Amino acid sequence: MSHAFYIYLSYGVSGLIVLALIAWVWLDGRARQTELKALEAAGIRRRSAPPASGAGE
Amino acid sequence: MRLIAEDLAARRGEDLIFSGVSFTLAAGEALVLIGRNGSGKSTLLRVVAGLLRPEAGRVEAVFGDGRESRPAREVSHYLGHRNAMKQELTVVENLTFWRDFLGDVQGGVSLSIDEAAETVGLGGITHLPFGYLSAGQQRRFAMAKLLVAHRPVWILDEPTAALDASADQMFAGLVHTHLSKGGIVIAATHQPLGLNDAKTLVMKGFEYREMEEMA
Amino acid sequence: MRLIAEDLAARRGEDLIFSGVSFTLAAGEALVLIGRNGSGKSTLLRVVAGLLRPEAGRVEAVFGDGRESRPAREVSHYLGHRNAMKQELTVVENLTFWRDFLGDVQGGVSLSIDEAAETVGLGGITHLPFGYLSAGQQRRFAMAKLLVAHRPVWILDEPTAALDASADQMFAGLVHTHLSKGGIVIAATHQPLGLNDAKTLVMKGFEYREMEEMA
Amino acid sequence: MNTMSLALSKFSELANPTRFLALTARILPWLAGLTALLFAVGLYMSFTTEGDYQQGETVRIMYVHVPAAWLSMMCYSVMAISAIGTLVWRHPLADVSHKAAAPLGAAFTLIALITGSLWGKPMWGTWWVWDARLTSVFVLFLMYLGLIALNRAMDDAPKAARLSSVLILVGFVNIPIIKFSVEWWNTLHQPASVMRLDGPTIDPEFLWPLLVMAIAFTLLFFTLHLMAMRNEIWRRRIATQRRLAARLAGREVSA
Amino acid sequence: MMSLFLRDLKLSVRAGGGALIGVLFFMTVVAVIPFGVGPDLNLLSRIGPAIVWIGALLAALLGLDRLFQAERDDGSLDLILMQETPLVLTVFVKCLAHWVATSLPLVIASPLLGLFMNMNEVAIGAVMLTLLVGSPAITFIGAAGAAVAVALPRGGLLVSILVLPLAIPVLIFGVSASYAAVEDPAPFLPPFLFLIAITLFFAVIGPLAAALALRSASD
Amino acid sequence: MMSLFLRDLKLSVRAGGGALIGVLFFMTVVAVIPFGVGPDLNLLSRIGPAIVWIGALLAALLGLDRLFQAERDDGSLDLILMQETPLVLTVFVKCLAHWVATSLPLVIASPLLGLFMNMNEVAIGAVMLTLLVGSPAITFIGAAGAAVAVALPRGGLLVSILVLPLAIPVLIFGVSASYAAVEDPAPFLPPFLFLIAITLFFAVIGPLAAALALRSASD
Ligand code: HEM
Ligand SMILES: Nc1ncnc2c1ncn2[C@@H]1O[C@H](COP(=O)(O)OP(=O)(O)OP(=O)(O)O)[C@@H](O)[C@H]1O
Ligand SMILES: Nc1ncnc2c1ncn2[C@@H]1O[C@H](COP(=O)(O)OP(=O)(O)OP(=O)(O)O)[C@@H](O)[C@H]1O
Ligand SMILES: [Mg+2]
Ligand SMILES: [Mg+2]
Repeated sequence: MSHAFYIYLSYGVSGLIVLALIAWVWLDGRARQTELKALEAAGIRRRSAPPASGAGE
Repeated sequence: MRLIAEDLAARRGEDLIFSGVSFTLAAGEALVLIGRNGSGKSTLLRVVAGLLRPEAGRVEAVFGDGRESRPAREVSHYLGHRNAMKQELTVVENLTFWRDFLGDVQGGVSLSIDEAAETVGLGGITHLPFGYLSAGQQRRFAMAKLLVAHRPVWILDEPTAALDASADQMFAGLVHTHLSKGGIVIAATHQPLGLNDAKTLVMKGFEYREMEEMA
Repeated sequence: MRLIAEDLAARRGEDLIFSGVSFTLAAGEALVLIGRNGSGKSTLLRVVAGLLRPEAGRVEAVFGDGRESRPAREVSHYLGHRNAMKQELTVVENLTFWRDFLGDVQGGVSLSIDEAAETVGLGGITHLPFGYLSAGQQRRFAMAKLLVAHRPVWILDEPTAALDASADQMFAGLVHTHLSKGGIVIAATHQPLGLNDAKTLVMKGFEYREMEEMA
Repeated sequence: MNTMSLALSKFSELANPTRFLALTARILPWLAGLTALLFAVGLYMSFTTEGDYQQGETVRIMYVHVPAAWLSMMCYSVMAISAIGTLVWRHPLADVSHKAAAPLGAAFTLIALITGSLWGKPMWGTWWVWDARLTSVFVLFLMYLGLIALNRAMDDAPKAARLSSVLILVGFVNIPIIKFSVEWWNTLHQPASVMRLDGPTIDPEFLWPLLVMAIAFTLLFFTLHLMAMRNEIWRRRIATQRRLAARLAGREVSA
Repeated sequence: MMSLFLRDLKLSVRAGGGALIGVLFFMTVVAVIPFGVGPDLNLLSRIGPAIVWIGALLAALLGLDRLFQAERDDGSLDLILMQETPLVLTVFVKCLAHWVATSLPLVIASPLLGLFMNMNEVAIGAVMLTLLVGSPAITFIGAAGAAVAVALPRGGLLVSILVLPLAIPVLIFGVSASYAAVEDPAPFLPPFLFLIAITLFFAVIGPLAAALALRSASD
Repeated sequence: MMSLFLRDLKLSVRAGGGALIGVLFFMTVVAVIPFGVGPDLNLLSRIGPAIVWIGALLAALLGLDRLFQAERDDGSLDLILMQETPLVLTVFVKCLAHWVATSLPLVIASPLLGLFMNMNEVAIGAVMLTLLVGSPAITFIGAAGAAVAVALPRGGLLVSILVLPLAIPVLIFGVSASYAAVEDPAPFLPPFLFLIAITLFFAVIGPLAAALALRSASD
């Protein structure tokens, strides 16, 4: 097999892994942010209950 | 339904722990076992629950006019010293498992898991792993297990150990409801359980005094 | 010797269970923790025993004029929900191990194993494997463990669960003897322990009410 | 209710992570931009420079393989430092740091392994040999996976962090083994030619693209690490708030 | 029954078991071997099937002995014993769950390990097939041993004497069937059929013996 | 400390059967390899030391994960953690007891296995000696893994995964010292001394790490 095959394959695989990694970190962050927003929305209602004044940061 | 024990005797290791124990409990009746440490209360309960082979005698649940009968263990809940819940699983997972695995016998109706948790006074924390709970909370959820699958007979070994005062009341309430629906309860205890019209059986180790009726 | 806890706070998982708990116990004093299930009694005991790192504050045993101090855990016995005895070994083997492993601190004197077994009222059966005993008998031998190695501070978590009435008395006697010799006892409980002149600390979960002296 | 507010003031101990979050929000765009730029330059250089007379074109694999291999070790070192932070200073950010780094390390190690075997096939004639360098890198990969598994097996975050710190530190013995394996055992693999005490012995023709790519990879690692740490902090916050909400719900019922 | 199966699966996944861990463990064992015998690829490919089988046996043994002990320790065993459903069935389901959680991942990962050990395609296929067919037998034997372990708090010795000798035939037929697939003169089918027979035999005997032991153990 | 040592010995003889299951597993491994390699006695004797070492390594894993878990389950761990005696020392003694109960039998059984593998006297002696010197290292590393396992409800496989990679250096030097004793050009002493150094190193690091893990796992 030609050397080019190995070169492109290794660049390709590395690129793929790096992109997957970036995508995973990125999507994870997005998911966490939406969860935080949802909690905040619920938290505002919760704050009206006296003991739970301002849960968390 | 009646629960009939006839002339029971049991051994632990090589020693005879008790012999000649007989009682009959009709629907709605409760029996409280008392006696000092090591007198054989837990042993008797395990015999009734079918977990220990009696040396002599038999225990049976008799239905209707007495023709049909089943081993007591199949219609009983057993709540021993250990709670039979997995530390790693959440309370909901634990209770769901027991509900599905045990199922209801005899077309009885049982509570949903949320209702059961409400009943034992711990509605909000069923999502926690069981291992994260305090001793008393664990015990309470072990009681919730009695509610999610229907069994006419409850066999309880020191059910209120580790419970606080309000939980003691809650427990007495549970038992009363169960009895009023025609259930049967046998409990071993060192503390008053708040069951007023229960029969009492005093275990005496190697001796055994006739069962007494307490009004 | 005094046991000093200053401004303790503790977390379980991520949650703050209590904070700002302070108390001082002089030789011969006892502290009883009460509170409903899940209010943090066991947690506080584990903090005092050094098994759980406090989120804030410190616990110390202070000697003499207050110059010398040691971590409380080194001068304490801890009797938790579990008995710390091996089912496979006999009672004698278990107790011998703990006596030799723990040793006496500060030149205190401890009982021999037979004496300790007599004291908890179970002289005759020390040759049995621990797993062969009833729940109450196991608990009594776990108490015997407190006697075979001297520790000035006893930390007891629901010590009388599973004990019968006579054992309750026996336990009260043990504690009184220990206190009269200048020991210190901290116990969490849901049942009256028969300690008349003990301080009481009411745990309230997230709240915490000042310690009250009960005559 | 003053204990409640005490509980809340404990929350603000997260102020430290909060400042961290603000900081990352500010530098992340720059870092990401710089990484992209360096990758562009590095990739351009690695495809335009000459091939090696001995290894032919395949030397281009080096520009990915070597930075990935370095990073696999550097990531572990970062984790080891964070582990010390966890155990000695009990810094919450340190917990987050080594937990977030483990998957990244696993990914870079995987890249090193794959590009290495893709290089090995044309150069050595085999995908895989069990020599010391290769196996120790493989062991490193397994250790990353084991740490990830350990973190997932426990849901008590601070405890998981402390325990994995202990393991990270014990496992650190593997790093010198990887680094010096080529010198201690004679193997097929190249000995170090860049990172050595007496200066690089490599041809500058290859050195430049290699260095650029190495810096690009390192920046990529730090970018991703910061992002992953941020995610982890958020995850913890969410968990805490959820639990608190559940507790309060439980109290409202029982009260 | 389904609920029991699911719970056991959940438990082994949750508590630091699970597919990933099984495979990781297996890979670690295989990675250790070349350090011992040296990087001779020919030799590796020759002992490959044996190593993969031994790894599987070890993975099955780790944790198998606690199959019922964990249930006894928290009191679940009592409730399980009281039920109307035949105990044999319950034991069988527990075995299945254990097999799915620990052995199946190994079977699935075995081709990868075969590659590491430089085995050829036929050998890899043969090992995978024999593992698939043979590993349940180990679980079933192990269940009987685990049940006896519950009965005798101080009888661990008996368990090991019981389990390993019984597992050896499985190992031997599994390994020899795998080799037969590669080496020409030896026929593949006879040892393979034998392996199937052993598994079926133990699928009946194992749970039966375990149920018997559990009943007589309870006290 | 002596009392702890004796109790642990008693326990493993009485309850776990550590010694026997280890030896049995060891024999099983050694019995299965010839199936893979075929009846080539020369080859067998060549890979003999490696196989015996690998067998011993794997056998040492069985039961190691419960080293501290059993103590946690009955509450003894709490009392052990509270004592004034340095925790490192306690862990060290527990390791020693475990080694005597499980690894020492392996060392003693190894000549028998050497004979099975057709090894000559020098090789057998060398394997036995290296095992004697090297196996404590495995126990010490394992203790660190077992301490981590305390926090996990069921440690098992995960512990082995964490432990095995660290055990590789021990294996490498143990095996190479054994080979060096037989093959002429290679000197025996350097790898052997290295093995001793590793054991000493882990005798410090292992208990330290284990003590650290136990302290941070307790709750
Ligand atoms: C899967 C197989 C391989 C693995 C796991 C691997 C691993 C590594 C590691 C960890 C390094 C960094 C070492 C250090 O900084 O000292 C490295 C560097 C290097 N590798 Fe590989 N490698 C593999 C295959 C190859 C092959 C096939 C070649 C070329 C024939 C190669 C050539 C190099 C070179 C030239 C370096 C740079 C050495 C230096 O300048 O420091 N590697 N490799
Ligand atoms: N291991 C744990 N991880 C997380 N949270 C825990 C853990 N153990 C206990 N908790 C939580 O800490 C709180 C206090 O528990 P603790 O055991 O101290 O209560 P307690 O006062 O002893 O109750 P009880 O009377 O029921 O024994 C409880 O709400 C419980 O859910
Ligand atoms: N597994 C066992 N093997 C042998 N003997 C046992 C076993 N379990 C209990 N015994 C013995 O049987 C007797 C009765 O024990 P049992 O547990 O029934 O007492 P109990 O009335 O429940 O006591 P407690 O109030 O302490 O719970 C005791 O003397 C005990 O020593
Ligand atoms: Mg009892
Ligand atoms: Mg408590």
